[in-house]
Amino acid sequence: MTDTAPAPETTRKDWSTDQEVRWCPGCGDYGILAAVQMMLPDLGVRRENTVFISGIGCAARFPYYMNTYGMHSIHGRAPAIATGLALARPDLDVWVIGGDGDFLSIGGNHLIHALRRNVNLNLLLFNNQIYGLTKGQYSPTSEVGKITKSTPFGSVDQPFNPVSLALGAEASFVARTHDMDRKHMQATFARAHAHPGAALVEIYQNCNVFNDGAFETITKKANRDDMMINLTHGEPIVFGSEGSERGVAMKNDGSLEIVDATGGTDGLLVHDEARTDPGLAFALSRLAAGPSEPTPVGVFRAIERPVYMPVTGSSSGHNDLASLLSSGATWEVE
Amino acid sequence: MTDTAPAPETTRKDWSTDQEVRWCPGCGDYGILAAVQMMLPDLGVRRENTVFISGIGCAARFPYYMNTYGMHSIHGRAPAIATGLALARPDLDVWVIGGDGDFLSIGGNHLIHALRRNVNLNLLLFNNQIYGLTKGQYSPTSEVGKITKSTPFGSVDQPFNPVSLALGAEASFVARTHDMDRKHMQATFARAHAHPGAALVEIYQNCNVFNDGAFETITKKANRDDMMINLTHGEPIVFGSEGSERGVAMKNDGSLEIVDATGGTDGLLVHDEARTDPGLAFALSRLAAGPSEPTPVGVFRAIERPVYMPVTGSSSGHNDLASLLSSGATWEVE
Amino acid sequence: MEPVDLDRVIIRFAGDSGDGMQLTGDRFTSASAMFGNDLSTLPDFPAEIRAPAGTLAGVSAFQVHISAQEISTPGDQADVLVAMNPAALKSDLHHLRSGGTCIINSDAFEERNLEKAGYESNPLEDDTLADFTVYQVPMTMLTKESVADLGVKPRDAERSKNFFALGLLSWMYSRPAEPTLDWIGEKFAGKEKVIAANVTAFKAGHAFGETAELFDHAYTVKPAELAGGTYTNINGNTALSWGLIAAGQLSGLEVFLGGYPITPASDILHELSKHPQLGVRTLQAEDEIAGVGSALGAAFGGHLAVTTTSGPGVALKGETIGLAVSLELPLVIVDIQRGGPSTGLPTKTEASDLMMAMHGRHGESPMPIVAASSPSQCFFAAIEACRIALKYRTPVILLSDGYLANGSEPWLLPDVASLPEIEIEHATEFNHTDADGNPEFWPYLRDPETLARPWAVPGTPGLMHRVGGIEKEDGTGNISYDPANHQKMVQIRQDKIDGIAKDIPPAEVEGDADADVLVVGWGSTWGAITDAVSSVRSQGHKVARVHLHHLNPFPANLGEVLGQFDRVLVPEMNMGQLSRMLRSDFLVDAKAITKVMGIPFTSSELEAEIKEAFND
Amino acid sequence: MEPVDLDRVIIRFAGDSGDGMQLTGDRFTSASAMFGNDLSTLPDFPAEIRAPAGTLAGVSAFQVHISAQEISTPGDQADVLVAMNPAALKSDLHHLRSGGTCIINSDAFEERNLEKAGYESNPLEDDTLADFTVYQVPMTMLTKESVADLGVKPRDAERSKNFFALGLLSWMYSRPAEPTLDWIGEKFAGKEKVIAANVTAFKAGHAFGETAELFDHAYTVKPAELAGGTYTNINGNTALSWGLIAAGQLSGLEVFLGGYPITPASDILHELSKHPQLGVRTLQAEDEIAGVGSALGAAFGGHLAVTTTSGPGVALKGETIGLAVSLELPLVIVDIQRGGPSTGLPTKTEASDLMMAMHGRHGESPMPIVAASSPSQCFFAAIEACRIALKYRTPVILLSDGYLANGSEPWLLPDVASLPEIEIEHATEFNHTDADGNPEFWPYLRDPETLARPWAVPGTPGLMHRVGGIEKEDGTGNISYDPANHQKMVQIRQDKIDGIAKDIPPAEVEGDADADVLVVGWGSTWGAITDAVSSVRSQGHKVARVHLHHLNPFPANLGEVLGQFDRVLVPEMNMGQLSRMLRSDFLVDAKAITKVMGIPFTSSELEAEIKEAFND
Ligand SMILES: Cc1ncc(C[n+]2csc(CCOP(=O)(O)OP(=O)(O)O)c2C)c(N)n1
Ligand SMILES: Cc1ncc(C[n+]2csc(CCOP(=O)(O)OP(=O)(O)O)c2C)c(N)n1
Ligand code: SF4
Ligand code: SF4
Ligand SMILES: [Mg+2]
Ligand SMILES: [Mg+2]
Repeated sequence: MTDTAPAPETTRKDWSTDQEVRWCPGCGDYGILAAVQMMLPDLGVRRENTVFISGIGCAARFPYYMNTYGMHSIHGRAPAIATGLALARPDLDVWVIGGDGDFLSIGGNHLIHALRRNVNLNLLLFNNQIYGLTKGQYSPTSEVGKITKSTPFGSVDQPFNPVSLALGAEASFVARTHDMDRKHMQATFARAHAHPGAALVEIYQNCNVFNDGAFETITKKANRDDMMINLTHGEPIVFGSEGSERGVAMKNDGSLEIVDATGGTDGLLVHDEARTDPGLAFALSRLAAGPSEPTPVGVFRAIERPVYMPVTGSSSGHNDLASLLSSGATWEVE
Repeated sequence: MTDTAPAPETTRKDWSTDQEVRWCPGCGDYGILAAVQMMLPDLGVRRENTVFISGIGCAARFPYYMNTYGMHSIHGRAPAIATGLALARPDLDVWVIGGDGDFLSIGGNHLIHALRRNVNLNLLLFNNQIYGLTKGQYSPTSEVGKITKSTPFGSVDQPFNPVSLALGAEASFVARTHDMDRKHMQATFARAHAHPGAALVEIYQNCNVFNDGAFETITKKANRDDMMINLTHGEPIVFGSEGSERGVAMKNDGSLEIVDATGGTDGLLVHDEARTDPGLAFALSRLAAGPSEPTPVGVFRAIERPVYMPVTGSSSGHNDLASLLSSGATWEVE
Repeated sequence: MEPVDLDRVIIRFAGDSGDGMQLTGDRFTSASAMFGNDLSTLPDFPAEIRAPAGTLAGVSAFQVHISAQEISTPGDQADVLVAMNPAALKSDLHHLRSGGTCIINSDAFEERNLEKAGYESNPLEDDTLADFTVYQVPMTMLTKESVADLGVKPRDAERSKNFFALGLLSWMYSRPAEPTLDWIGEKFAGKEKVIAANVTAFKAGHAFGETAELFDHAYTVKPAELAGGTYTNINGNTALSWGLIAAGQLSGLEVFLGGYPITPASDILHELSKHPQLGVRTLQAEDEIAGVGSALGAAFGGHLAVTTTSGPGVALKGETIGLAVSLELPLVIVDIQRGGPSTGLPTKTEASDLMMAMHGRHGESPMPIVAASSPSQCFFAAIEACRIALKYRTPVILLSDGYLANGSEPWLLPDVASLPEIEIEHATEFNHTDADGNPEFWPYLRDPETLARPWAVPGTPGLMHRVGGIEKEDGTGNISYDPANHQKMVQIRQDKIDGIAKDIPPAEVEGDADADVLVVGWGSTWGAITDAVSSVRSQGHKVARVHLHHLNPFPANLGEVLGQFDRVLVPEMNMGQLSRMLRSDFLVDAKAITKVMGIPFTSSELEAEIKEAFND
Repeated sequence: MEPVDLDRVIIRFAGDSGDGMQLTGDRFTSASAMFGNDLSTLPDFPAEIRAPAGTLAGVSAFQVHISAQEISTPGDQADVLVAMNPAALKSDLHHLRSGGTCIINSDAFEERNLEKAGYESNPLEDDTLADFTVYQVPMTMLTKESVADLGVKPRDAERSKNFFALGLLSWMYSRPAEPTLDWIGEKFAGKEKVIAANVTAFKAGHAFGETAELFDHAYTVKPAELAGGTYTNINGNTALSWGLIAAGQLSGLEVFLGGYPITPASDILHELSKHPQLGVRTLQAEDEIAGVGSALGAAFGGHLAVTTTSGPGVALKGETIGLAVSLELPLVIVDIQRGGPSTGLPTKTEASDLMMAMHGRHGESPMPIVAASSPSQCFFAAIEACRIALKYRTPVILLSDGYLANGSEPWLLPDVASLPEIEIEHATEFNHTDADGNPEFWPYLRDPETLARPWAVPGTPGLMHRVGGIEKEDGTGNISYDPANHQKMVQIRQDKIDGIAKDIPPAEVEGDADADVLVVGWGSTWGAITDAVSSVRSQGHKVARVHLHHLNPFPANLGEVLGQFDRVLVPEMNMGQLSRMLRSDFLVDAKAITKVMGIPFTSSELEAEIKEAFND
């Protein structure tokens, strides 16, 4: 159905609509939008073969700004709707956009099933650890003790770690990035796009109105090198403001710790995003309890496994309607 | 509200209703029912303080057979309903019963949120890897390639590993047992009951009508010792028909493997269900890809973390209705 | 002795779930179909997968009505009851007409079974069966004996007793044996012992009828005079599945079914899953919301999208259906109704979801409703639902019910070439010019006739656009909070659905145009109403009837039709849902005749109710 | 100069979302309330959290009607429009009556802002405002000047301009200054600079009015003659929240709210979350289904269980509500209606969920519906919904809407001691004797009067029992597939709900008993109907009106009442949902007056429609 000739050259502008962008000034969503619009021209894909599907929330406004096909659906259901589209139309690039409420609260089940099935979707989770659109209730990723309109005495429940949850749900591709680093976002989104099957990218996103500075400890320019652990496949895991003075090592019991790496990378953990067993990626996801400690970003896991597709043909069965209708026992009346 | 005096002595009969049990003859559910009814007298709890809540499915018939309070609700929603009950009435013992479809397909979101929040519930997942009540469609735990009424050409999607999923969802207690070993079930259920917070027990359950023998490779008496790895807190992990000729060890890269242990337990992994970080439990959950390889059973993880309770009192705010009504700006009209 | 000729007979097979009664009934039906009778069937399963053997909860029954005339129901009461055990007798005896024949497997009437069935004394020995002609046949024993030489284990031997019963009934009603014998061979191919045992048991039953001096004579029911052509015996769920596939073929679209198993709708998912080579894709979704959601996604992608479920599933899909209303995308929601509320009576029939189909969403979200009226009519109802959805770009609810789903009747196969094409075009061109004279695409610029918006699917160059559930500006489809635009869009969506009335057949009055009483029906009551009305008319009363296949909008002439009659009766398997709609739309004093028992109306019940109206 | 005395005035504050218009309106309202006026307010937020500054999408407005008489609406058109920027003027000018006063922050009318608002020429310079009295005030500049000495940064200084506007309007309408000054001190406690800036700006605005020769004179609106007592200004969501808390206190039950945030209902969750010490527990659930599910669990546990949401949420809760119908447990479902279908107009009002409240579930699942009619009446409507739920052990739907939710009015605080207790007893005793003479508990043995079943909660010794969604045997509650039992239970559930008609006040006709036209209303149309009817009557026409707070069942005398009038008009913020119910229930030709624009009826619209009826 779609044109498979090489895509024409495009620029960011080609991927932008004329709709006024309606996020609060200063919202992290702007940076993510820019990153997506700037990355897509590099992928050599066609706008008409690209679809953005979202739920409801601030993040979910995203499709309106993309000059592609798009659907702003209902709260939580985007992964399910996108699943149907991706199964019906494997020729399309389907992106799914949602906030932490959209993907992890009301939409949690659709998300984990899309990951388990390995439907060919690129899922971008805008995690601002808050409900933005409904004006500031806590979300399933809000830290314990969060005081919001719906938790005036502080929340008491443990948040999800989206990377851990995705790995527990058999995700074949899981990554994390943040709204302050356009390059990193672009690279990460491009990886997600290249991955066959379901690719979940958690994006730390600042909501400057209802949860300002939630990720500042790690995303602020000055803190970044010390607080972000870039995962690079096949490389020892190092970080630090001087480049590599700290690293991640595995203890005897299999758990991970941050160690001094000024002496070199010997004994450091070498990242292997392609390891079949998700144990390593899971361990990495537990390294930081929240975005206030040194936190891994990049691709945690990227393995190949069969992409979910409904059966579209078989040698058995009936090939035309007439033979179907007469496939049971039939008899003739003169 | 409930009586807290010591519970009177009871027997299995006290916990049984007069309702005819309506599972297929030979169904694994019978064994689970017996185990529960035989365990409860040992717990020293009262029947009137005990509630069983289920969804819909064969497994979900369970409450009708328990002489306690009970609710046979609707498909997938039992964890949500039970959450409300447990929050309203922390004085009760609330058990939640569901099949793999009930808990992991339609009810997946409620389950992971109950685990994340750590609501005080005992959740028994009757995993028969099939939809029993609706007569044999595949479920989210069915193995790849499963031929059922709804997958006549074989299923193509990867199943959930319920233990991995629960760990990814921050579960504080996760265990596994099976319908062929009443003692093991009783011990495991009792542990779940003793755990404060959400306790998930996966029970391998045979559906002899639609998925007979799904767990036979590991649960058959003759195979059991070779195929089941009993997890015991603080002990090296060993198993085998001769008692301990095989064991589980950790490789350099943190992944687990099954090794020869005839030489002793040195170098074997010592099980630590209480480790704060869920990495070890997760690794154990990946040891077997399905119930056809040596499979860990017992308690994977049991850690203490705050049990979710809504705020029930505070020093601030209004203590009576009249003061609430006049808490805004008021004025008098003569 | 010559067999005695009958015009019609209703036979009910009842036994334990493990006794294979559905299969027995099915085979008897098939043989009768082949023989040329008109017929209608009604399976009656227990709610449990396998309730304990011998209990009332475990009784499984199958009723079949065979006739030398055209018939439309499986019959009110059985002429013959075959009872394989005490529980079957106890639970199903009330289905046997007074004076009817009861054929009993006497071997099963031993103490434990009697007790399980709750009999305090043996009904074969007291006056329980005084009103009936009773034949006690030691079927278990005779079956075992017959197969003794085959080396079949006694346990397995006993399993063949349903074939003994089938053989006996086949003799009694002069059914041809070959179709059944052939079928046994095919079905159990490779299991030679089983084939031998079943064939032997069947023949033994046949022979027993012929030789035992128990029965005076056999009967025949002549072939019916049916229109010429090829027939197949079909149940509603299969017909509905095939209708969906046919709609895909007729529209040239691929079919996408997103569904979640639920009784009594699951078989549609099963059937469609078998036919990828006919352009069908199925997804067993994680729940009903994902079922309809994935279908909506496929609709956006240009497929003929369907979701199949029963009442509890529709109750879950409301929000997503509302989105489909707002997006104006084609989508067919199939509701195989069952007993409610809540889990209700999941294996039983009811037609109590009509109001939900009309109103089960927030806001003003009108939607067409199509209802099927007989098992084979499900095929055409499915095509019609798809046609409306595709042509008007709207979700459509298709209502069937548990009775239609599992009931069967002979179906004269339509000539596939004669089925009308469903013309559907995906948009490929710009449809508007902007202020600067540049061509552009407006996703909500409508066809002035149908008010349908263009369906531009992803992959189409140039027509990129965004849709969403927030109110849209007329034409452009951009988000609009303008009050007047909202009023306009609400009105347009209503007008679009109302306008479908021009595109559906007018309500057709059958019976006496000058009647005092009009019976208005919908759904599976068609058969019972047909019988009841013809019976009342044959008794000299003037009665007319209208059967509705379109419930929203109603046929354009319905108001006028209703106005022509003094009394309007509305038999419904609910508490009066259609009558409520007729009353509010047309201010006619429509009287509901209600039945909410998990079982269909019998013709005689309706006959009595209609006659009552003449006495009022 | 003496202020001129007015009977009433309607003021509309409009500005950018960042300009603090809600706060300004709120303070003006409070001061007026303190002063003793009757009043009614209508906030009008943008859909976006913070749309780009200066755009039309970002305009936030607040309308307040203050009066020396009793009033019932925020007024049709404003007498005064305060426009803080061009976008506000552009989007809200149509709310100003011809001849009205327009007070403009002229500093904001520079090129960029004009462009953002889509003005091609400056409306202050062309004839856009020809029909109005215009005051151009350089508010930004004056505010900055006034606070210059305080050492406030220019940016922050500018933020105080809404207090300048408030000061100016306070002078114009002779509002007391103290409540506002006190409030500033409290609100910004600890931020001394902010307090100083706001106070200074307020005073500057006040002084500007007094000294600038711009304004001829100020006005007063005298206090209204209201019943004596303590008043507070309350919006519907707060009143509803307090009503739920009150019902908990009156019944002696703890309140459990399971909900999921959604506009415009979230504030109820927020409010209830603040009051654990009043026996309220709240759970922000993972979705709406878990919201109602958890509430149902709490109801089983003996709590007063509530779930709060808007239309999309109710559409999701249908299946669980159906379970509650089957379990016969008390449960209050609060639907704060908003514009639909689908996401619709989430921040706008509508009353289009009535049909869903009636029918949004599968099967026959009747449920009581209570509807609130004014912001303060939400308090009593909530208590009434809880009373019915608790007494009859049934889920109840309580309908409010976006207009009631956010609109406010003065409320004469009820004497808490005089609120009637809600008597409720949990079962503690056996209620039946088995065949052997042993006492036992039957969970479905009903109170013969109310048909309510006993509510035995876990923890009660001896009364252990199981409930479920499968059809139950009358009395024992055991699973039953018996056809006759199902019919009986369906009938009982219907009778129970219908019987509530005996327990609610009869419909009260206000106005002319011998009128030709009866106006039947429900919900938030109460105010506009009140005004319109009284206006039409004052013009010499005979009109009567009935306002329904109970929509299922209807008051017992409603049919009789409707029968007394020739014409029945039903104004509704939907396409005619109540009128549909009246037509089918009573076969009266009720005519809907519909408005689906996301905004309430104005009295003058209704007045015109009612007068129209006299011309027909
Ligand atoms: C069915 C339904 N429930 C609730 C809502 C209200 N709602 C809209 S967005 C939202 C959550 C927003 O949070 P998130 O998904 O994190 O997105 P963000 O606004 O933070 O980007 C909620 C609760 C809705 N629109 N529909
Ligand atoms: C809302 C809803 N959807 C679907 C169904 C039909 N249904 C009943 S049980 C079931 C699944 C049963 O599988 P499982 O949960 O694994 O339980 P099992 O029968 O295997 O014990 C389904 C799909 C239903 N009752 N309600
Ligand atoms: S509320 Fe927060 S997330 Fe939403 S647009 Fe504003 S800053 Fe962004
Ligand atoms: S169908 Fe399977 S799970 Fe259900 S009762 Fe029968 S054997 Fe057990
Ligand atoms: Mg968020
Ligand atoms: Mg199962």
